Amino acid sequence: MADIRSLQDAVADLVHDGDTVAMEGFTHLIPYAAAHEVIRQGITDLTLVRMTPDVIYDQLIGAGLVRKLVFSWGGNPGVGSLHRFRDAVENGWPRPLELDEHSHAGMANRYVAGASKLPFAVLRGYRGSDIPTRTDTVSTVVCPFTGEELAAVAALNPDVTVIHAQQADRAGNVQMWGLTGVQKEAALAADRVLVTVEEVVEELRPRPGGIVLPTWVVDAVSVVPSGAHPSYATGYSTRDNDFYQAWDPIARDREAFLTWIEEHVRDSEGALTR
Amino acid sequence: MADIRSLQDAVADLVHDGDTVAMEGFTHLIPYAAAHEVIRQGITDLTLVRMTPDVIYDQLIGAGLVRKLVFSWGGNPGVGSLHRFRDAVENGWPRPLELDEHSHAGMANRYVAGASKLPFAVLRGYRGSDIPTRTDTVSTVVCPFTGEELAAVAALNPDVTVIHAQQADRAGNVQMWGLTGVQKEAALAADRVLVTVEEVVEELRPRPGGIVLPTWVVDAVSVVPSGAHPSYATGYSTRDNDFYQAWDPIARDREAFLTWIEEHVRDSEGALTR
Amino acid sequence: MTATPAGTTGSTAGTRDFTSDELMEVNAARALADATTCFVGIGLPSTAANLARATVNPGLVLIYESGTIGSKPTRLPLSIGDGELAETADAVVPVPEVFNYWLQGGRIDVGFLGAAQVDRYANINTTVVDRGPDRPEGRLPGAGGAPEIASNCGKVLMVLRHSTRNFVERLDFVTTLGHGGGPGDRKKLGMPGAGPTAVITDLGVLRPDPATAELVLTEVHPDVTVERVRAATGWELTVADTVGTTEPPTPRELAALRALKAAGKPGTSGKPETSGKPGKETR
Amino acid sequence: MTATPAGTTGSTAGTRDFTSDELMEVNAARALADATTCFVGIGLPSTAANLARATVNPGLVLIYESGTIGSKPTRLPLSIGDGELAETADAVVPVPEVFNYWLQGGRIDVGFLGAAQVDRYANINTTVVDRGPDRPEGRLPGAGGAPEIASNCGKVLMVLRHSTRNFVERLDFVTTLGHGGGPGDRKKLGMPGAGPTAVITDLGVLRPDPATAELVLTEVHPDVTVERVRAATGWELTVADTVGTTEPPTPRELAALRALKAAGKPGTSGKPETSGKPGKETR
Repeated sequence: MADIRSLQDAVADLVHDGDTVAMEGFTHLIPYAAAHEVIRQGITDLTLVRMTPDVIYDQLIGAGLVRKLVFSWGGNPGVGSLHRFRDAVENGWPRPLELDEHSHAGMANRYVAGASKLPFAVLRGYRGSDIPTRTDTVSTVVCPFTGEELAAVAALNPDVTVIHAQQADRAGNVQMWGLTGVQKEAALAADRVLVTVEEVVEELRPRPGGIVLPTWVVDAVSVVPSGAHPSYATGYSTRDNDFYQAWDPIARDREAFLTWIEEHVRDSEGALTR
Repeated sequence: MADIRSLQDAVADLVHDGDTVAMEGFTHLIPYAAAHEVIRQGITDLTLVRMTPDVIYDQLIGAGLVRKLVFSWGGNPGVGSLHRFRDAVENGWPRPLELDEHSHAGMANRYVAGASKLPFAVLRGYRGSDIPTRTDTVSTVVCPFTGEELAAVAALNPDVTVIHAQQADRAGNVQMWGLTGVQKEAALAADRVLVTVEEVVEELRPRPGGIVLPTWVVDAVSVVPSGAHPSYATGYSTRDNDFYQAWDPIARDREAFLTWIEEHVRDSEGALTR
Repeated sequence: MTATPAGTTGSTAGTRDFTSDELMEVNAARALADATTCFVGIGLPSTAANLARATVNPGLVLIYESGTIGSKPTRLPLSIGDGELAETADAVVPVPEVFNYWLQGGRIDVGFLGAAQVDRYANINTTVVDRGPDRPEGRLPGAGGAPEIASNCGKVLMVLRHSTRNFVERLDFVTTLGHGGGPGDRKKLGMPGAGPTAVITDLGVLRPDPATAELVLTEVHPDVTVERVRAATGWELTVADTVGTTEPPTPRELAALRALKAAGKPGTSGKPETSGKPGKETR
Repeated sequence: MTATPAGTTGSTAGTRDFTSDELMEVNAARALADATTCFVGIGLPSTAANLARATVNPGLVLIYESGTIGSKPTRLPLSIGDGELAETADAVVPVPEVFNYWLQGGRIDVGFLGAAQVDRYANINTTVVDRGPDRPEGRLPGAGGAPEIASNCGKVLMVLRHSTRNFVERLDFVTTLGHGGGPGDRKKLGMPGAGPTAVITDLGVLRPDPATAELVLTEVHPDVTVERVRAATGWELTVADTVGTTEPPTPRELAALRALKAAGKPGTSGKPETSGKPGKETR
């Protein structure tokens, strides 16, 4: 059953040095506030998992907290490169970044296998690609009925999955709607689940496209209005595309990045209200 | 793109002698009217696929149209046996019935593989069960990462899937809600898709729990109000449990059954309005 | 999942104000006192699970294989897909998701199963019965969700009526593995859950001996003798050193059970079930 | 999926009222005239697919990997998950479902891809570039959906700017197979779709020779010479016997494209993009 508690306490309890952490959200509902709390608490040596490591992971990587990244597309959507990600991979700054790299279809199925508590998933993928030469989590299986060789991808079971949702009720049941990405799979695949929400409501009214995570699969709910900014929460906010564009020059420069993190994360209101 | 057309024409065009046909619906939204049209048209030598062959398949089997049944639980839920199914299996009346028998988890995953156009699906299932001794569509695969042996089930790709939904729009987009079972998987796994609906509406309003099948994955939509009776359509009707209980004595007796089919299906309004 | 019309057979209990079926149902509900989540088959398991919500475990999360998670029906559903199961649920998910993410995903504490035949290791047959050399196999409904429910739930409770027809020396077909051929078999097969931990009948309760995994009679209903249970069991039944006596239903339990049944059968609401009728047992 | 800021480079076209990027975009949209369904990457593919809906193919069904099926955005989305994509969609499905049931399920006619590097067999690199022995590999965004889009869609269209940096003799990494090493390679690998059928650039169009699967220049933009395309291609480019000339954008196409872009950039609505600005080309 989920406890409703402060973000600071929830992160401190559920996210530990060395953990494998998935912060999911396909453009929508990305849990930025929780990531910033991880930065403030300096939780480090993380293996981060995410289909589309965008600015949220650029920040964690640039802050030096990340040992390894498991992903399928690393960019600032519609804008360009993730410069902190590139600097870590290309130059080892501020520390080297190990990669486990997949296609989207592979990553999505790795989460599906994780949620299904299967050791692997099968897809018709990676054919003719060099990707399998750089990862040990893609292999092959042969269909026992047709003899066709198919790709097998290893299950992903994060220690912690962190997501943002629109609403929870007082019992800790969570509902999200709009683009729901791979959040259900990422949550059900994980040992521990932390959900930040826009608000707590008396009753979760079923919504079109709504996904409910019952309280008994969630460990903690933290109320963090706008906790997805600069990503967004359908029904509460729109995507701050200006921020994504403004991020590019900040992230290009190590000093500018460090200053930004200091000012906007480490010294932010979130830090002060701990 | 789906054409909106009469049930008689749609069935005649899409369902042929010898086809593998899935009529799905997990208690809810079972396409009885379409099955009755199949009986009226005498389309025969069918391989029927369904997780829970209930009274709808009892009727088709008793009518002598079915060569083989692929299923995981054959009963009249909450009432008892399917007597026509049993009579066919045990006594070959009115013709022998070949069986391909699975567990629910296996059947559900066979549809998932079918919808995914994979030749098989993987599950942790059938362990210690005699089921694999009676079917050639269960096998094993070994996880290339962990060495664990898991069950593999062959994909199901029906020639035709027939389902009932609440609504379509004029373009043939379909929406169903409530218990949606395996209908999406069964439809996407099939070569051809026929959907009966309660009504055609100007616009499909997104519903909580709603599943939309876009018109370009549907071949025909037929408007058949109460087309799921004695099953039901959430928002339109409730399950006719009395019918399910009344079916038991009818189905126990070959003559009573034949009389019922003659009176209620072959000579029914549906037949007359062809 | 097999439909099991509630009957009054199998008990010769004397004059008392509950039937042996009712005690079986109450006792099955009690076994859910500590569970968080229960995967519910229709019939007796559904009766017991809904009674548990009305008595010992109001927060019990019911999961039906039709895709409903957290159903809170106010009456006993006739089928696994009755509308009220969806309307009262916390979430309704596609059937493949129920089996893959929730059941195989290890999210369910207790699976509740019926059976046509059970053997001394709590293996289950719901597929076919051998009716002798001159007759074709008798056809049962089949596996339904049972093989994976028994494999993946934290533990399994079984509830069925006690007779030599149901409790057999040798299954005609193993649909669903309970404890296989003895301790360690589940582990060897890589089954995550503990398997059947109790078989609750209208005569008493059998539980697997931790050392042998064989079902042992540990509890009888009031007025039921050990001999009577032996006679209703198709194998040489092992009896625990101390055999407890099932607590009779409390008035509250009985009232809750009868209220559920009276509200049952949607579409014929209010019509009492043929059996399980309030009042004195007739035999 | 790589973000490719629209630029005005790559063309020395004379005085005319459209840029070479605009013609590339219009030409890419035209290639979708007959498609029912299109799997759309962000950037140039999204521009082209949305322009197709506004011009040659109003019924075109757009599928974005974020899970939207049948999106009808009124402005160009900046990211693959902009809210409008979901709000205007016929259905929003989970990401695994998009890839498994819809893409791998063979439901998509056309996949539309960009690329950082492409070779003569239309193989694609979006992973890493070799920057010489003294420098570490240059990091690109990675595969995204491309390997399975290229494998499973009925056919693949590519759209990217033409330069020797992008059109290379040898890929530094094969992220996504186009035609492998020649005809038959896709079949050998069991790939259902036909693979890349056109590479649409700001200079012209390359199409695979049916006999060799090698990309051949079949079409140039007005005012672009074959020699100029050769010079912008990192391998010895084969040229078709007859090289067509791309039809200039019609006034309607151009107006639709510019309206889409003007409405673009949600959050800064109405602000025109830096390039793709209406008016005469500046160089």
